[in-house]
Amino acid sequence: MRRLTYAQAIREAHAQLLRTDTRVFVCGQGVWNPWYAGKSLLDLDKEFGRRRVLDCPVSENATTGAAIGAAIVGMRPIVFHARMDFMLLAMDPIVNQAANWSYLFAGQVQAPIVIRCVINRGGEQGAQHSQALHGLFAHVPGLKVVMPSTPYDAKGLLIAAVRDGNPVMYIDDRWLYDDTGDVPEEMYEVSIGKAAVRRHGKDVTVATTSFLAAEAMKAVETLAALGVDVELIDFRSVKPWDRDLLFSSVGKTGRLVVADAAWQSGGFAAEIAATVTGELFHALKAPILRVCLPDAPAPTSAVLERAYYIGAGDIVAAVQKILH
Amino acid sequence: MRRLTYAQAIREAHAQLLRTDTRVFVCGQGVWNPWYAGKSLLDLDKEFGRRRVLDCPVSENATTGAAIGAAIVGMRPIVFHARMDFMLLAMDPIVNQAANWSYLFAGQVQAPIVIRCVINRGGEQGAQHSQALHGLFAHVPGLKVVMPSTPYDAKGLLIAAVRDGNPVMYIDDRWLYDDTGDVPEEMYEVSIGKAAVRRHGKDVTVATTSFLAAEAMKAVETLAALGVDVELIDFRSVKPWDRDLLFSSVGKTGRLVVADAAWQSGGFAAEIAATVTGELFHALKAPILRVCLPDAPAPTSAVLERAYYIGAGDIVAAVQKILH
Amino acid sequence: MSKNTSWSVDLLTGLYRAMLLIRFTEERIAALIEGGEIKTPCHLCIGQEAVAAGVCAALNQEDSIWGGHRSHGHYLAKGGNPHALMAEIFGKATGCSKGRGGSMHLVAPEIGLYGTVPLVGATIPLAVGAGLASTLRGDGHVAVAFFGDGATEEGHFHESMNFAALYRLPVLFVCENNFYSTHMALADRRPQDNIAQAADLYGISGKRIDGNDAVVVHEAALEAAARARAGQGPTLLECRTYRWRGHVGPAWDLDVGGQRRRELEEWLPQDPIPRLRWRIAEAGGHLDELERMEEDVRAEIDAAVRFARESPSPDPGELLHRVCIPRN
Amino acid sequence: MSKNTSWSVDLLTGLYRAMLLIRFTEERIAALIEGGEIKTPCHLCIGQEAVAAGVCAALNQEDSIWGGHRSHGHYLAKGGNPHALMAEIFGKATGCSKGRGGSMHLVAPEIGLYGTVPLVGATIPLAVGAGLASTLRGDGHVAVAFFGDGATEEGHFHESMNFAALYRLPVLFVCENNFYSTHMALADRRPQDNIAQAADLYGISGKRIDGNDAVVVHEAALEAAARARAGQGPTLLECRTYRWRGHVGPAWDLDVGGQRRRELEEWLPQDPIPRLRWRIAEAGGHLDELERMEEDVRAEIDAAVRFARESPSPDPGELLHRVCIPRN
Ligand SMILES: Cc1ncc(C[n+]2csc(CCOP(=O)(O)OP(=O)(O)O)c2C)c(N)n1
Ligand SMILES: Cc1ncc(C[n+]2csc(CCOP(=O)(O)OP(=O)(O)O)c2C)c(N)n1
Ligand SMILES: [Mg+2]
Ligand SMILES: [Mg+2]
Repeated sequence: MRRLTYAQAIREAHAQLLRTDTRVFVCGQGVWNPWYAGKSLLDLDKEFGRRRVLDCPVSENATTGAAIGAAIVGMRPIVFHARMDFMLLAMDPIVNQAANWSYLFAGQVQAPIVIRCVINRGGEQGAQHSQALHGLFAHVPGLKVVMPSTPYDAKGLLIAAVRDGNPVMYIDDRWLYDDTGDVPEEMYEVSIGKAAVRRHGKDVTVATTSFLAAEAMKAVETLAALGVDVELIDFRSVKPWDRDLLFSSVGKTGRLVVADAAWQSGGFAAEIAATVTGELFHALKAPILRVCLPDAPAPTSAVLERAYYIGAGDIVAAVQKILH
Repeated sequence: MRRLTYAQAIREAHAQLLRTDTRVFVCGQGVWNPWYAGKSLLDLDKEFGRRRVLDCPVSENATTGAAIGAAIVGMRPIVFHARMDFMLLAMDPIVNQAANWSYLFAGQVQAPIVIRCVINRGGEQGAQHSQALHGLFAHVPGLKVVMPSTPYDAKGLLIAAVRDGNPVMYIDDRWLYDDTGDVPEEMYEVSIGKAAVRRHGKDVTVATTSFLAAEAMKAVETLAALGVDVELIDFRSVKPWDRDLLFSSVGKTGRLVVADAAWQSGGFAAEIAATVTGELFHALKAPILRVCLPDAPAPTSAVLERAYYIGAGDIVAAVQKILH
Repeated sequence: MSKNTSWSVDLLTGLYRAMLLIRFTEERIAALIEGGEIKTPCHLCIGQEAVAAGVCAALNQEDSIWGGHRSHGHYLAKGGNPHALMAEIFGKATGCSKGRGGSMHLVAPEIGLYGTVPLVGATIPLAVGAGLASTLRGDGHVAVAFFGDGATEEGHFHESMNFAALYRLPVLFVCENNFYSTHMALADRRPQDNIAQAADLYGISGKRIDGNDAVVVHEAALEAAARARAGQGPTLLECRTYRWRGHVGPAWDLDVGGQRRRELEEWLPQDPIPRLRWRIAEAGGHLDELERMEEDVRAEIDAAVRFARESPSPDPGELLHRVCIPRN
Repeated sequence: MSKNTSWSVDLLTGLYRAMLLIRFTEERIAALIEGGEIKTPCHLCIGQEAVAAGVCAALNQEDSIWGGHRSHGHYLAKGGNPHALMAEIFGKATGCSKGRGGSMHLVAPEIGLYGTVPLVGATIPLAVGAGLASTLRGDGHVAVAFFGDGATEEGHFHESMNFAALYRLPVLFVCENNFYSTHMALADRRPQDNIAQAADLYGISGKRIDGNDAVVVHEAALEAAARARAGQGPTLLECRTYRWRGHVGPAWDLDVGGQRRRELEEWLPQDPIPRLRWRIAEAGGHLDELERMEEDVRAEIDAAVRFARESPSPDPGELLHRVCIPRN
């Protein structure tokens, strides 16, 4: 099959959506220039015009709110935030407005908006240019949250998000932009709320979000060499997340490590651990461990960044810990 | 001892802080009028002047940011938000700025700000005037979060928060304003991060936040009549929360119900359940259950509100479930 | 004072009827709150009716309007069903928001009201988005944001003005300046009494008008809507008016300070309803028809209250429905 | 052109030295990025030095300044230690933020710099708060917010202006209008080129000035600071200038559009450094002293780079320190 990078897959989803659905438009800061979006929006403005691909003033609240308003009257906008950190200025439109709109009015009106935002960290950028805030949004009823980890999912989840009819936070990660994978040319969807089993195994379940799927795959290989047979689940959607798949896996293995590169306290991994311990307690053979960022902002100095971020080694260590 | 209402206790803490520390001032919307703050700020402007007790324009971002800036240069402001919902407009100053300030600059400068906000729900106010968003803030490193449930704690935690030197979210609940309790006249602190055992017991630990402490007390009585001996813990602080106390209680009872009147998914109760299951797994005799709000916005109609909110009955049911 | 003196009696009586409907509805709601039958917090717009009536009469059904916490008047003036309004305020399943929203969350998409919410100024960017949608679709619809003087202190008011001005979107920013945000007088919140001037900063049309004269408001709104439809961009209308009742509920809020009584004395005689009656007479309308109209309107409101009382409550079994909608 | 022609040679050479220090530091940083030694994203202010120099020379040590992503110049002009700046950019433990902040998070409380952060406009309300603190304490200090033209599109810019104007706080809003926000030209983001006009809306003093003339900037800042200290409230200064290098990093950003090359051709001759040299000569200063100064400054920067290179990295064992400070 044809191989694309993660960024190309995102771009292709945009292009196909713009081409096939006149309700779709893209707005936000940085959509005319690759500085922020990398190749994920490359030249869309040239292809579809600067009205449907609109680079906006430095006004996160109004831009997001305008996209939401357009959605409410029937458009299917994708509003772009080059970093999640900037989106904190748009919490009122996202959390108070978009998330509530359907419920408030008993489903008579909707806000079918896709809020696309990028986790863009590392490279000595520091605390305000590194945040992975999906945990905040996963707490809010009315929002769906997806985090693709492969080019295939990046394309399919964006298409599904735009067609979903509810507000969807589509969160991609700059660390993945150059990863390549098989991507069909035609439009297709990856169902929101469905996880993927990346490897079948019987000893322990490792469940991940975003770029940690690839790190976990490395961990799996290390562990396999040590005779540990890991079942690897990539959530893809963090709200709603795939209970059936996770429960059946943990029901089999009895052991769970959740890896999520966000702050540990009150993050997405906590919800997984809490739900499993509440509903699948008797299947558990060992403590559920979380592999997350420490409860600290991101530092800049590369030396500190190395100590701060997590990867395959941390997953291996956690698995070994609950096996022994 | 002298009895005060919860609102009076908050007011007294403000008055004593204003009286004894020239660095303290109060700002925010609704501080000159009891409409929003009830009696919790009553006539402070008359007593301390309208410069130190400043009712502000409808500008949550700038008001919160200004309070944070004043804190950074050495003041000890208390910025007031009449509802947590409005505070979503101030997420950038709170989450990006105040929370990070100490870490970013390696502790050379601080933002010793108290961000006081009220959970004000029920009464058919609906989705945007009801939110309990402490879970969002408890996810963010650099913020402390307290939620007093008694007049004693309301006073002592506010004083501790102002003196703490770090950004503290002080979250009170309108449903508690008329509750009365013993409150010493002198200034005193309740340590941030310390929970309180409201009742000793041996069969099951029930741990609560905010107004659910009182609901849990009713539940305890019902359960006692059924022969169940509950240990009741009131967190008071949700970040940091009291690991030692909770762990020693659960170590004894082996059973835990966490009651927190916020959305269940990814809320504070999830963090508790996840931590206990991760670190105290072998002491657990039963699943940890969460008693939380459903994952839906608050409706208005009283009929729906009754179905939405949780109380003593839900706690009783959860305890019975993990005992049988 | 309106420049154009040739308004038809039909138009004027239409405005009059809209104002009466709002006034009598609000007064009835006030009584029902006092009687304990209504619990949801209600922000009454008595005294401000001319703005809603004047603006909405300048709009087509497909033009959208967006409101805030004080939006009963906007709902009614745009043509929202009074039965569904009353039922919503009673928290009934037949309410316009099916009992989910209460007074502060009204909706009537069939007549272009896409939602009202109490976060101050929150629908301003949404209205801008509706204008953006119209521009992209080329459908000629106009979007109207109704908001108060307090909302102009929110940063997103400015962001929205800049955004709409930059892309010349068909948006009417209608500020009902009633000189208060809750208990806080304008002078305690702004260095100058100059809301309309914000338009200059964004190079758009801006006007300060008499918000208690329905005809003046209507004329300004017609002109603004025409400009918007012609691609000439947004307009900011500062409609100066006064809220008679308290910020929330039926009381008179005399506790906000000594100036309140003086202001009421000044503003009550500016009642937009008698002012319009006078104009109708001048235009050759029959005042006895207006009296018949009063009775009609009262009867309609009686029916709405009856409907609301008799309607069923929402089903708690549906509490969790429509947090998200299913994929269709 | 400055009204006052009687500036002392001392003052002028002080401004000159500040600009040189900034220029040479930035150029050195550009080279070090190209050489791969610096990794933290750096937003260079080459071409804009006159604003930082002119404003900071009008301030006392206790006056506070607040900056953004492009703040090396503000740090240096206020008197921040160049060694600690360079070490911070190198990510070293001896950096002004001890390796926690990098180029975008600078601090030097000892000289009144309480922090710079890259969230656009985020320190504007913080500066207002510092002004509020000064008013409450009656200490006569002034607070300065440095920000770009892009920041004026953020709602909190307006909220902050209103807040500071309302309470007449001693705040200088210093906008460095370099006509770009990243790749976006001003005209793509605002309907009008009129940032200074925002002052009118809030009834405060506002000026559009030549941001490439350090003396003009200095004069305006002195006047604004005097007004602020006298309780006459805030001032908005729109300093028109141009950023030579790219939005981030050392490149020239010729890819943002055809106008970029034209603009550079127009602005490079407006270089604030030779413009000030000419003034110094006019005031009777000696140009050979300026040349000696260049050497001094280069030597200082060499020393700073050496210091940064030789400094230790932060201790990963301290990664989690000071998220919160302990109670003392
Ligand atoms: C974002 C936000 N901040 C504060 C409030 C509290 N509040 C409710 S109504 C109101 C008054 C707003 O005044 P204005 O916009 O003039 O409208 P009016 O009530 O006069 O119609 C305020 C401040 C709110 N609902 N939302
Ligand atoms: C809140 C926020 N939105 C967007 C960005 C992305 N961003 C970084 S710098 C910048 C340009 C800002 O332009 P301006 O304020 O004019 O400053 P300049 O870079 O020209 O000095 C932008 C938009 C950001 N850092 N923060
Ligand atoms: Mg008002
Ligand atoms: Mg700029």
